[in-house]
Amino acid sequence: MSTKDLKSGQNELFVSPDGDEARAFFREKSRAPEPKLSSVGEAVRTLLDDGDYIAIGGFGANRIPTAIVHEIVRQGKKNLGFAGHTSTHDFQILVAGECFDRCDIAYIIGLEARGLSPAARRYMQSGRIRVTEWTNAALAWRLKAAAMGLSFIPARTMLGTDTFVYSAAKEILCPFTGQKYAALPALFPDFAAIHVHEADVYGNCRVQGVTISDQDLARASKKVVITTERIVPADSIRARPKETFIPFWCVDAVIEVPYGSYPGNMPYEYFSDEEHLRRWLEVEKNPEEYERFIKEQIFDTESFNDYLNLNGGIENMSRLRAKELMIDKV
Amino acid sequence: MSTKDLKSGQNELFVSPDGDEARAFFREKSRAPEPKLSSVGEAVRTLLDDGDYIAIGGFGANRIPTAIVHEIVRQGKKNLGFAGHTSTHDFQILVAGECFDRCDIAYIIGLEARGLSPAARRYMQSGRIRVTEWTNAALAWRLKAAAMGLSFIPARTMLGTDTFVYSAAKEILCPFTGQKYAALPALFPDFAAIHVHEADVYGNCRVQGVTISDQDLARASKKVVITTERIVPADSIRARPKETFIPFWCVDAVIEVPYGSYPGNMPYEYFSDEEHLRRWLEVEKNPEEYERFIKEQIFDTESFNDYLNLNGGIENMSRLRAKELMIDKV
Amino acid sequence: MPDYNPIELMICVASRILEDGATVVVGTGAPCAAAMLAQKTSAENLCIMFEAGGVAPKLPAMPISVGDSRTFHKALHAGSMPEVMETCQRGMVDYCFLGGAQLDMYGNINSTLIGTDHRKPKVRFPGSGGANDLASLCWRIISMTTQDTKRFTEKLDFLTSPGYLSGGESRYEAGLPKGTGPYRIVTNMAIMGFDQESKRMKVLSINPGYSRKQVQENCGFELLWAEKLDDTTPPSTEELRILREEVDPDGYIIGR
Amino acid sequence: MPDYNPIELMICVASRILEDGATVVVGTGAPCAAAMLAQKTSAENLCIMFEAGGVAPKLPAMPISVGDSRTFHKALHAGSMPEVMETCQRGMVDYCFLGGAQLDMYGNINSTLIGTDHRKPKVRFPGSGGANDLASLCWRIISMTTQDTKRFTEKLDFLTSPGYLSGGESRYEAGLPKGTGPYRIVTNMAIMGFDQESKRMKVLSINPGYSRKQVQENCGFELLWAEKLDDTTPPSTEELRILREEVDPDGYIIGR
Repeated sequence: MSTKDLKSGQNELFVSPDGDEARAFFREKSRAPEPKLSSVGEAVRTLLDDGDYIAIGGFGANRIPTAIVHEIVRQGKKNLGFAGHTSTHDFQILVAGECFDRCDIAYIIGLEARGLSPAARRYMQSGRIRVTEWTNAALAWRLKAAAMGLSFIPARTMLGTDTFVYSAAKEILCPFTGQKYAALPALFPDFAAIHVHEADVYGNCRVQGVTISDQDLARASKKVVITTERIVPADSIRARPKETFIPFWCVDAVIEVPYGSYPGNMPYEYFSDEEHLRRWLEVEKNPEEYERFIKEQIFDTESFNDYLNLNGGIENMSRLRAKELMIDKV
Repeated sequence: MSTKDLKSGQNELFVSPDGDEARAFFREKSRAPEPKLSSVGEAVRTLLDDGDYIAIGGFGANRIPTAIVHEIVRQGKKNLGFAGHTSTHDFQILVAGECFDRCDIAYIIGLEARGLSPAARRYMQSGRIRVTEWTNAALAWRLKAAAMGLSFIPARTMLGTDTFVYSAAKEILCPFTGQKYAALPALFPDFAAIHVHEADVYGNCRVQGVTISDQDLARASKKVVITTERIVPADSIRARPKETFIPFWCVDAVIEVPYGSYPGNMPYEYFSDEEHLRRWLEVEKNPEEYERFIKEQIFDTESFNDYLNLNGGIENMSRLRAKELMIDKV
Repeated sequence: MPDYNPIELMICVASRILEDGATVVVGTGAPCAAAMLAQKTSAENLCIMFEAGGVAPKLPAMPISVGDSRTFHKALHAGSMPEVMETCQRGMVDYCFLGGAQLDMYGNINSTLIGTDHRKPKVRFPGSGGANDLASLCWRIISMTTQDTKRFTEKLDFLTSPGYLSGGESRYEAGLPKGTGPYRIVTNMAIMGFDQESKRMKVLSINPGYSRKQVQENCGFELLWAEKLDDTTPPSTEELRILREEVDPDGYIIGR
Repeated sequence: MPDYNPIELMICVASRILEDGATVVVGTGAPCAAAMLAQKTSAENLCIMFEAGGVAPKLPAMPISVGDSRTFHKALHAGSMPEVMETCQRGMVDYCFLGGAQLDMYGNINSTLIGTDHRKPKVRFPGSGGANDLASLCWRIISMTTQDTKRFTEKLDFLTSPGYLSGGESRYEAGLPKGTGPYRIVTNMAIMGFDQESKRMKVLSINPGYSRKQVQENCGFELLWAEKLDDTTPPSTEELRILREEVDPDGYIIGR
């Protein structure tokens, strides 16, 4: 196989994969262990600009930083690029705000076993959004390449398919074996928000359960906002250094947001609110009802606690906690 | 920069980096969760052949599977290839048995702040050993490439140096940025031994402290032997699934070896026996004394417990435990 | 003969494909049910994995998401997405389950869109998710799907996940790992495999109540036929009992 | 003026280079002592890292190994070797310390061998270890070493770890990250930097008790000289007190 027969995906690469450009940014990023407590409003206002490329941690409706995603909509951020990686409810919220105009797609529109979002589908069928196709592993590895400080990483995925044709990957050959690979360009998001179980004020974070791609997302992203169920003392981090999942130097802001993944699932804390998620899918069918719902749920709630209270408050949270811990049927 | 100006390291690649060859092996490897309890003698006899390429977990004199390394010497395994990655005391033991005749070098001969091993130095200056140069990160990433199922991974290390010239790496260009990289060939060892804190009989393992490269070594290697301070019930693994560091399907044999990293350090368990390590460096200066010492310490000890008893037994272990926990000066 | 519906049939048939001691990545819904049923019948030591990182859980209920708490409930390992995908890429995962809006004679799958304009499709679907990855990297792909001429189509609107691409050796020439590919398509009407040479879909077995003619009429391309065509063994009373009482007692998937 | 030995001088001088809030990868011995001293004087929030995975420990004593328990004692993170190396490759690590058997005018380092036959060297050393990686990937390389003509040599027997290679832009043309390279060489006699254009070693400051002539005579290649040559500030009483009482009370490194 000659190198001149190698194919390239024809779609747009939204973020520069250049390792030296990223290094120049990271060189200036503070690595001093200083307190980074912030608020949802301040973090989104100061760390996210219109036009930035963003990524959301967790897995769509599992361990997601809902408060930050709401705030992005509330502050009317526009023309964002979005990493549609394991995105479900987070995608749905951003669509409600029409926040992004370009999207790397691995998984969008759907909410897994719950069905598809009519509003997200309309948005993505409108022709207004610039799109590039990838896969879950491809986006995971693009983040990993960035976290490693590389501009690309090889993978044996996407080859031979239209997913490759409509991607921005390029075929390359292994210099040792001649094996064909898809070269995946590193993805350095401008901004990422990740919800965790515990963090100290410096941004050292711990999570429970599966980590999805957050270990790499936190390292690949230029600016990182952490929402956490609980702030813990730094001594607690030092007592179990092996469990530090995200080290402080990745993090720009830390915000305590109890029940912060609601209506999503938070492992060992509370299950997803399936009724609430069903309501979204229902109201999206009717544009007027949808507008009212978004206004009520996002624009008219001043704080995340307001939003929780609107949706059953502590009582509902306790119910979801019982469901998560499987003590609801005892 | 044109691709025809790209350089190649001139030295030997000891192990095929071919991903499809490795896949063919892994396809046949058992992934049934079955009990894998074994003994040191049986594991080395059945899983390691003369001529194999091996790698040792841990970091030279920290969390090393000493019993397995001794047994390789005791069974007189010969013509092995060795990954000289973060190797110190493990290297020294294998040199005592003259077990390997080819070596990928990142760090060899030395014992860090303790000084250099005269015997290891003689062995490596003899001209009898085929050698290829690498770096710590290069070997770590070669293992990572293999763990990922790739035949190579790019890196920004070794470029422009004699370390590259005497390696088996190859320069490549990033297809997106034109950036020059060292392509590192995947390293799939035939055999690896890793010492851990806790394992169940199926081979699910937990460790404490830094992990060095063992997460990748366990996944990259075709056959993996685990020695463990303690066997724990499988239920204990299921109670904390996040802490499973090596999953059972990587593992071929599990052996309970308390104090198994002696004379090395085992984090949170016991510190290294610096006197014993100093004795090695001392006796190596005198060939006759060295031979007697190796006979006494390795060939004449029938079990690892014999070896521990020869070196102070439980009393010494308790002393090292107190040192590790810093209660020795209380 | 016990009474059963098409989804129950497909789950039972698919569960029998999974042998003891194998590894399988599943999604939510019917594939997860098939794997759970296999564990409770012929493949006690089947290792179930989810792409978000869950490995060998003791599933307390059907997951709603491949990343929810249930996917690593009392699991042997709660890992990461790259870890699971890399385990697939390394050749340690035997089976995966895939579905889609369209399927062609080489087992290629479309889960991206209907239409011709990529940016403005007639109908947009979620896209690959992990499907292309699993289809590329696991040894054997299994699909469970209702069969009709719209779904089983001559030409996909978009080739999201690779089957045998254009047949023959084209899958491996594209760089995909040797020896991998679509293995079984389980429909309400039949069980298909693939011809070793041409890599075209071949009917191996016809389900109770269906004819060869019906199977072909409900397929948008020409099917090959095994020389010795089997009759699909229907779900046993015991399989149905376990499926209904233990695997999906709430009937989320089997609709009872 | 307090009394001190050459290693104490070098540690004190090196410690002042490290600014507060920076990241540094250190090995065992003098570099670790310099970083610890910096933390206790001018750089309280210096983040010390070890290549085996330890990050920001509260060091209870001098590590014997860069992977021993002390390197992650009450640390903020106990990670892995690839994680630390990737943090360097990503551009998040400011400083590293390197030593070697030979050093040339471009700050290139030999820690592999003496001789001409790679397979059968006259003297074999440990090799790169992590040195080449850190020299390639961290922003600024610092070396502490005793100065003589054998060590500071015109031509290395083996170029293990990259300084500025053959000078000028050659380091970046080789593919190494832009803006990285040797920063300071701290010897018993002087402090050197590097000329911005030629990338040759340039004396910035002479230590108490040494002359320009001695510094050149104990170097195997021609040194450049800063236009305004400084006198090295000797260790202060306070620096020495902290070094001797808190950093290395057993005198393992400073030999007291």
